[in-house]
Amino acid sequence: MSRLLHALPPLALLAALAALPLALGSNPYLLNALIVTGILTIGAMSLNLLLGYTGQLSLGHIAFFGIGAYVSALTSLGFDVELGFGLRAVHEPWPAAVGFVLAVVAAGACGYLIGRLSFRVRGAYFVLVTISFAEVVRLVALNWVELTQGPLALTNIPAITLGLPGLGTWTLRTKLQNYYLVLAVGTLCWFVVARLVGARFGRAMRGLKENESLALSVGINATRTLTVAAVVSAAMAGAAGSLYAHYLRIIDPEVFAFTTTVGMVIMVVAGGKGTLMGPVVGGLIFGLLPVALRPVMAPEAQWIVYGLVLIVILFVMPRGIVPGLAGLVRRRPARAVPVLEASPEAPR
Amino acid sequence: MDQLIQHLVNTLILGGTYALLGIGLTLIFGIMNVVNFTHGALYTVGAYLTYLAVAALGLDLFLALPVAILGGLLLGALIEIVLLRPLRGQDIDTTMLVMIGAGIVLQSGTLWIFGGVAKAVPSPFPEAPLQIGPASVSWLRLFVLGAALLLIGLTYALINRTKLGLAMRATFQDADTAALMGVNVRVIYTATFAMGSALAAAAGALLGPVYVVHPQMGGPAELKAFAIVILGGLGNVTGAAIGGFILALAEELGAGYISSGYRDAMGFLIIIAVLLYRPTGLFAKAERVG
Amino acid sequence: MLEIRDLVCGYGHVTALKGLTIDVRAGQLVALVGANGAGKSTTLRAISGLVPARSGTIRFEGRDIAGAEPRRILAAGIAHCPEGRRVFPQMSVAENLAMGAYLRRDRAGVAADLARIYGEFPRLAERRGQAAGTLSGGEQQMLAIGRALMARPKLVLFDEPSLGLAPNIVERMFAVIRAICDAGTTVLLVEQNAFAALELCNYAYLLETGRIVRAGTGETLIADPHVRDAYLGG
Amino acid sequence: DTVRIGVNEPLTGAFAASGTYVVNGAKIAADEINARGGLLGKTLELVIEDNKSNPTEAAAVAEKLITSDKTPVMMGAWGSSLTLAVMPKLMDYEVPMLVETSSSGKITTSGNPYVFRISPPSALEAETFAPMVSKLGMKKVDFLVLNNDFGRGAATDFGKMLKEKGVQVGLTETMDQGAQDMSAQLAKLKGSDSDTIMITSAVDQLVLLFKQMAALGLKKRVITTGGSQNPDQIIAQAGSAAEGTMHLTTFLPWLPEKTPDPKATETFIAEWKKRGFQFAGVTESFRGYDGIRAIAHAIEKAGKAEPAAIAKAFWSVDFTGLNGPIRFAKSGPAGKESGQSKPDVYLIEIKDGRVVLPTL
Amino acid sequence: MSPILSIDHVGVRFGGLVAIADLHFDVQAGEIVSLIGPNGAGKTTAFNVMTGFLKPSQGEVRFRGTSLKGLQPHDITRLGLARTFQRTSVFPDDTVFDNVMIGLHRQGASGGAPGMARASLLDTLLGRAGASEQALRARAAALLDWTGLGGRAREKAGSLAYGEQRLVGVALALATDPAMLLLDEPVSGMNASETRVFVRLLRQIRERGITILLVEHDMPMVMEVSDRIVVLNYGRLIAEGPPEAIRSDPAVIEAYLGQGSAARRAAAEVREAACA
Ligand SMILES: Nc1ncnc2c1ncn2[C@@H]1O[C@H](COP(=O)(O)OP(=O)(O)OP(=O)(O)O)[C@@H](O)[C@H]1O
Ligand SMILES: Nc1ncnc2c1ncn2[C@@H]1O[C@H](COP(=O)(O)OP(=O)(O)OP(=O)(O)O)[C@@H](O)[C@H]1O
Ligand SMILES: [Mg+2]
Ligand SMILES: [Mg+2]
Repeated sequence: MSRLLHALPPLALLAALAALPLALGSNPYLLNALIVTGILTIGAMSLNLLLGYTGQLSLGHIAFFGIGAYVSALTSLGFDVELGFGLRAVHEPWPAAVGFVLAVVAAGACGYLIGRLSFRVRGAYFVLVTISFAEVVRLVALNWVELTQGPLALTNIPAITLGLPGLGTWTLRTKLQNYYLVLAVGTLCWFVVARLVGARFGRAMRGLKENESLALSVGINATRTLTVAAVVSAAMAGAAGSLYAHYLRIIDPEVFAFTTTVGMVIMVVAGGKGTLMGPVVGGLIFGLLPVALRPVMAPEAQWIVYGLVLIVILFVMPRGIVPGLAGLVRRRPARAVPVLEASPEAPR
Repeated sequence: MDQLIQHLVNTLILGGTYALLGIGLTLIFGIMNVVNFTHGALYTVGAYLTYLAVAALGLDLFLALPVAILGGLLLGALIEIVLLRPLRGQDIDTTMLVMIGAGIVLQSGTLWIFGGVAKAVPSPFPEAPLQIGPASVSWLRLFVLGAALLLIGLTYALINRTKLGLAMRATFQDADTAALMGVNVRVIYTATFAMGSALAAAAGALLGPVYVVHPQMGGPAELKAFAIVILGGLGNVTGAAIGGFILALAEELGAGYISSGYRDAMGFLIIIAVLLYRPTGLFAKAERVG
Repeated sequence: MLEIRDLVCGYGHVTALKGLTIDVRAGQLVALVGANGAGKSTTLRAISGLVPARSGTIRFEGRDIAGAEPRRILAAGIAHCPEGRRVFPQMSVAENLAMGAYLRRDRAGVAADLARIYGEFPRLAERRGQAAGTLSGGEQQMLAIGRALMARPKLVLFDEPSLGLAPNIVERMFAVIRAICDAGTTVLLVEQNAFAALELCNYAYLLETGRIVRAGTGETLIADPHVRDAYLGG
Repeated sequence: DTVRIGVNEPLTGAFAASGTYVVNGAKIAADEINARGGLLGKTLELVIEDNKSNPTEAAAVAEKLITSDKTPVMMGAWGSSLTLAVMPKLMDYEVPMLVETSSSGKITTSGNPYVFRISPPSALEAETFAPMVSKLGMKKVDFLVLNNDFGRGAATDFGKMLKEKGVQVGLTETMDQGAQDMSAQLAKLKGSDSDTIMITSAVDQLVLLFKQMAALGLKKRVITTGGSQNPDQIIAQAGSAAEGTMHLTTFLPWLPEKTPDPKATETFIAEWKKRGFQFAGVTESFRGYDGIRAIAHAIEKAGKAEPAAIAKAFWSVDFTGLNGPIRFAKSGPAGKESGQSKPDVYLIEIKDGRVVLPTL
Repeated sequence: MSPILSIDHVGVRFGGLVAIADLHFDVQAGEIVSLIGPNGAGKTTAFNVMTGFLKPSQGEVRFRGTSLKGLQPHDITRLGLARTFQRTSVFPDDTVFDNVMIGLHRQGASGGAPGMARASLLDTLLGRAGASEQALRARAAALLDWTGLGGRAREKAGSLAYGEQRLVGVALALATDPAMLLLDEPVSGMNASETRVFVRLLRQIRERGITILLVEHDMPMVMEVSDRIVVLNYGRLIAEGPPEAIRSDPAVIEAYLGQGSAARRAAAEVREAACA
């Protein structure tokens, strides 16, 4: 029963999101905004796994997103690069769906690397390692022109094609198709996070976050736990990056921009870190806020309002929107407690 | 050889610049434990204030500096009282986000007021550089180096040698207990943030004439400042200064002898390497469990 | 000297003190004993201004200090050695002691007090330069006691000062407390080591769930069967 | 009733200054056209949107302009990566766009028939510069370029041209967009044996570079490319450090009489000043002005404000812009060619704090 | 019989400071041994070495015959050696019940208690961990009842009073299903009657076959429960033996017990206990 109650809000949200395009009458501009917001929200969900549940802030999270985007794009475009020592790497284009899988794997592998590091560095130092990692990856994407085209951007990235051998294929060209693809991937990621944080593994993460020495002393393996969290988180970010590349059909090293990570952090913390709903609610609000502001005011003013909205939300609900609202809902029955307290004695 | 000497001289000069960026953040991030995303914006504000003082009020650069520093101090105090004080005791990520919001507002505000076209602040120093053997250095940048070292020294002394510094450190380690010792905790909070902000503005004011002044100038500066402060060990003023010089050296030699495209990457690779070797920064303090 | 009347305070929806009344006379050593969670620490926190009073009054030397800021209360002459040591972990032993004398301006007096504390706790003298956070538990406790004494208060509040101290140091510490009291400083002592506290004090209060249930001299309370059962281990 | 043109420019973010200049130039053109009675008997309306200097936003803005605002033609999007991000949308919706600033070769060679460009790609700029190389007596050249499509493209295309002319090419150093301290790169260039440094960057960084070169005592011939130099701002901000530097520009506002359409240049500059803008901005804003004028010509020729008709009509646009004839030549794969106009390119020099044409 | 834990010539330095110098002693399975000594003698440091939080500068620790050299704290816990901390140490933002659930971490993994299914990451993702989750909850509830925290299960651990938080720490250590328990000042902050209750718990723990090494300054309690006492001063072992011998050892009295009431009372208590 209580399980059902818990499942209700996300299910309602999913239903609403699934029905939204019908309501919008497929306005392409709004659909476009929703798709991009959705992709970034998946990024935010992945960041939440690290920030919200292990307490480690990755300010270089965009690295995984960008790596996913590049791996996926290069897999589906093919490349031919000189590796030095007379070696060449030549790759013929593969279907975009394979690119998606490789993006998830490659980003996850990078997450493993960073996760191993996080065994040694925590807190601010972890933040710096992640920032540095993202900057290094960005500079490689920028400077390894032969592979990535550097700042000249990878263009003509094909759309994702779904299909099974023998059953024919289906290319996702329209916005509506892409919207549902993003929604599907997002739902899957939600599921993965929900499963992970709900059980033993989630308790291990919480333990490490609240009191690391004590967590170690009850047998929690910090390296393993943080690494698994980092791998899953990075893989999800890589999936989002792949969706981004195939939806936008062009990527350049700008995908590694620091501001995008900051945007994801805003989605997570303002929405409510360490909650499942938080990044989704935060993602929708801060993804769509610029769309709402665009027609009503000057460009500079839009940014100012964006910043002010952020500040106001945190003043009203310092722990984020979702915990804030949950607190409001819960507070009402709590007031009734003294009355209830008196009654149990009566029957006896 | 001549090129190496020039690189080393550049390192000294650039290191001074970086150290200057770092020390303001050391106070706020390293000691107060507020992830200060307004640092870049305050740096920008400092630069614009000098520009205004010199271009609009016709002040001399040396007179404009105190104006900018005072401006930074007041703005910092305002931010602390309005934005941070009500959120005292909240999660560090919450205050970080509020600082991100404030940073966005400040930066867009400067763009709105001053427009996107860069401004130049004239320098009172001779254009012809000082020649040191095969290397040359601009006078202005020597002045900046000197000012940076002075500010580092003053900040160090303030934190480690004065009663105010003692109270600051105590407050951010345990505010309740510091209050029990008689510290006016609220004043310390505001003063520390204001001082850190004044130092950020000072950096902008000093570097405005060296570079050009524009609304975006804070972004890269902020990222570097964070790197420098963490590299040096949180809350450690000398560490931050040394971190600045190390970063400068890595960048100079990286650009000079490896590849200018990877100039910034060199700095970040050094940071990763250092943190692998010393997971809590170069000059971290001892900790214990149990 | 200190009069508390009908004090009520708490945390969020927990009410820790439910109408507390105690008196501390000048020059006396008063003990406050009670079970875990009875509200002893809360009482001390309320006196020194860390927890706001919801109702009731706290008067010190005739002036109402309820609701004043901690530093004003310290300036009035009340020092507080908090529960759980609460040393400043990244500051050295010497700096921690300097913080104790934060409001004092008489350099000579401070230097003399410092020498006295180093004399009482030679361990601290040995470790002047060590970061307080790396001290052992007992060493930190000594530091917390020394720091409270550095303020040279009129009234000092000790919250479980014997916690984690070796038996011989506990003895020394109680002797020090007795000595400063004899020298004219008033003491309000909270102790789990109820027997020792009751032996030492001039007057004692027994606190249970936020209310005073017994008061009297140390001997009276030691003799009280209720106290013996519940707090002295029979 | 109006004819709408979408304008997709960076008004905030890294390129805010330039984007704003271009938009202001565009507004002058629109007002001028409306003062003359508008287009097809209707008022011309610019729908201006900020792409925040961000490619994703640039694509979103294109989406909005095309689908919500129903603009049949657009101008944009300043930087090459911004323009490249918009281009798939042009294909999807079959709406033409006039590209006023971007210089990447890819824009007109990737087979997008909805792109019409009036700014010169670096290959074209290099081609125009080629005859001057021997006159300048260049022997060996180093490059210092922005690490983006703009800078790297210039280094490649100019390098190729110089090698063909028998000039040696030495170092190619890069700097990040937004980087403020280039002393490491400059120290390296100081140590090289080249006689000329060719620099490609935007004006803010050029100011810094000239100041830092002076500080390092680096004295070599400097030629900048790319058309975003804004010599007046350089003179004002770099002072004597800019003395003797040469710049390849696409507009000659200092010497209106030497421009292809002196009268138009003078009226444009007069109107610019009348609106209270700094003279320094005209080297950027004229592109917005010419861009809107070119689009207006296409709409007139099309006879209706519909994307397909305008796209077709672009091929017959032919008038003299502020920096030369605007006429689109076919570029890129057969059947899907983009349009590329060939503007004039001038070499200017800064002498005694003024812009002059060097005597070669 | 081979010892369950042996400390083999262990030394620890912090810079120039010698916190432990050549410490050498064994604990036999089933014993309650106390490690006492003045403040700063190195007791907590010794615990930190035994549980992998500190690497000794010299010597090694063996547990059930396995050298602990190079093992991480969580590895050591898995071998069956658990500890509590001197400072109160709980997961403050979680309920007492969830604290214990976190403590049962190892039990949810492979090789848990009999009858408990292995819950791998894959099982977690597929939602197949449900059965073992049920079993864990039952164990947590049982453990809380045993330690007397049953009534506080729904409280946030961080808002409990001091003494109760210390009990939570013990419950957490017990949750790891240890063969040996290291307790660092478990009754500090408890009054005499609360200490009595705790001693009862301690005996029950021992009855379950768990060996105990205790650090404590409460002499009556130490004298009452210990089979054997090891005394440390300035990082060196100065005495070792049964409580009666330690109580009257002049070196121990000089360095640690003192001549005062506490020691006298301790002696009296032991005499009483002996009579009873
Ligand atoms: N920060 C807090 N938040 C919520 N409740 C608290 C807090 N601090 C104390 N309490 C509650 O207030 C009551 C009184 O606590 P207090 O610390 O005063 O007890 P005490 O007598 O000092 O106990 P102990 O002997 O354990 O130190 C307890 O029920 C405790 O749970
Ligand atoms: N990380 C550290 N850095 C420097 N010195 C340390 C460190 N950890 C412990 N020490 C010192 O080592 C000595 C032993 O400390 P330890 O905590 O083991 O003492 P203890 O026997 O547990 O004392 P107590 O009974 O007071 O808890 C102390 O003097 C302490 O100051
Ligand atoms: Mg207490
Ligand atoms: Mg200890």
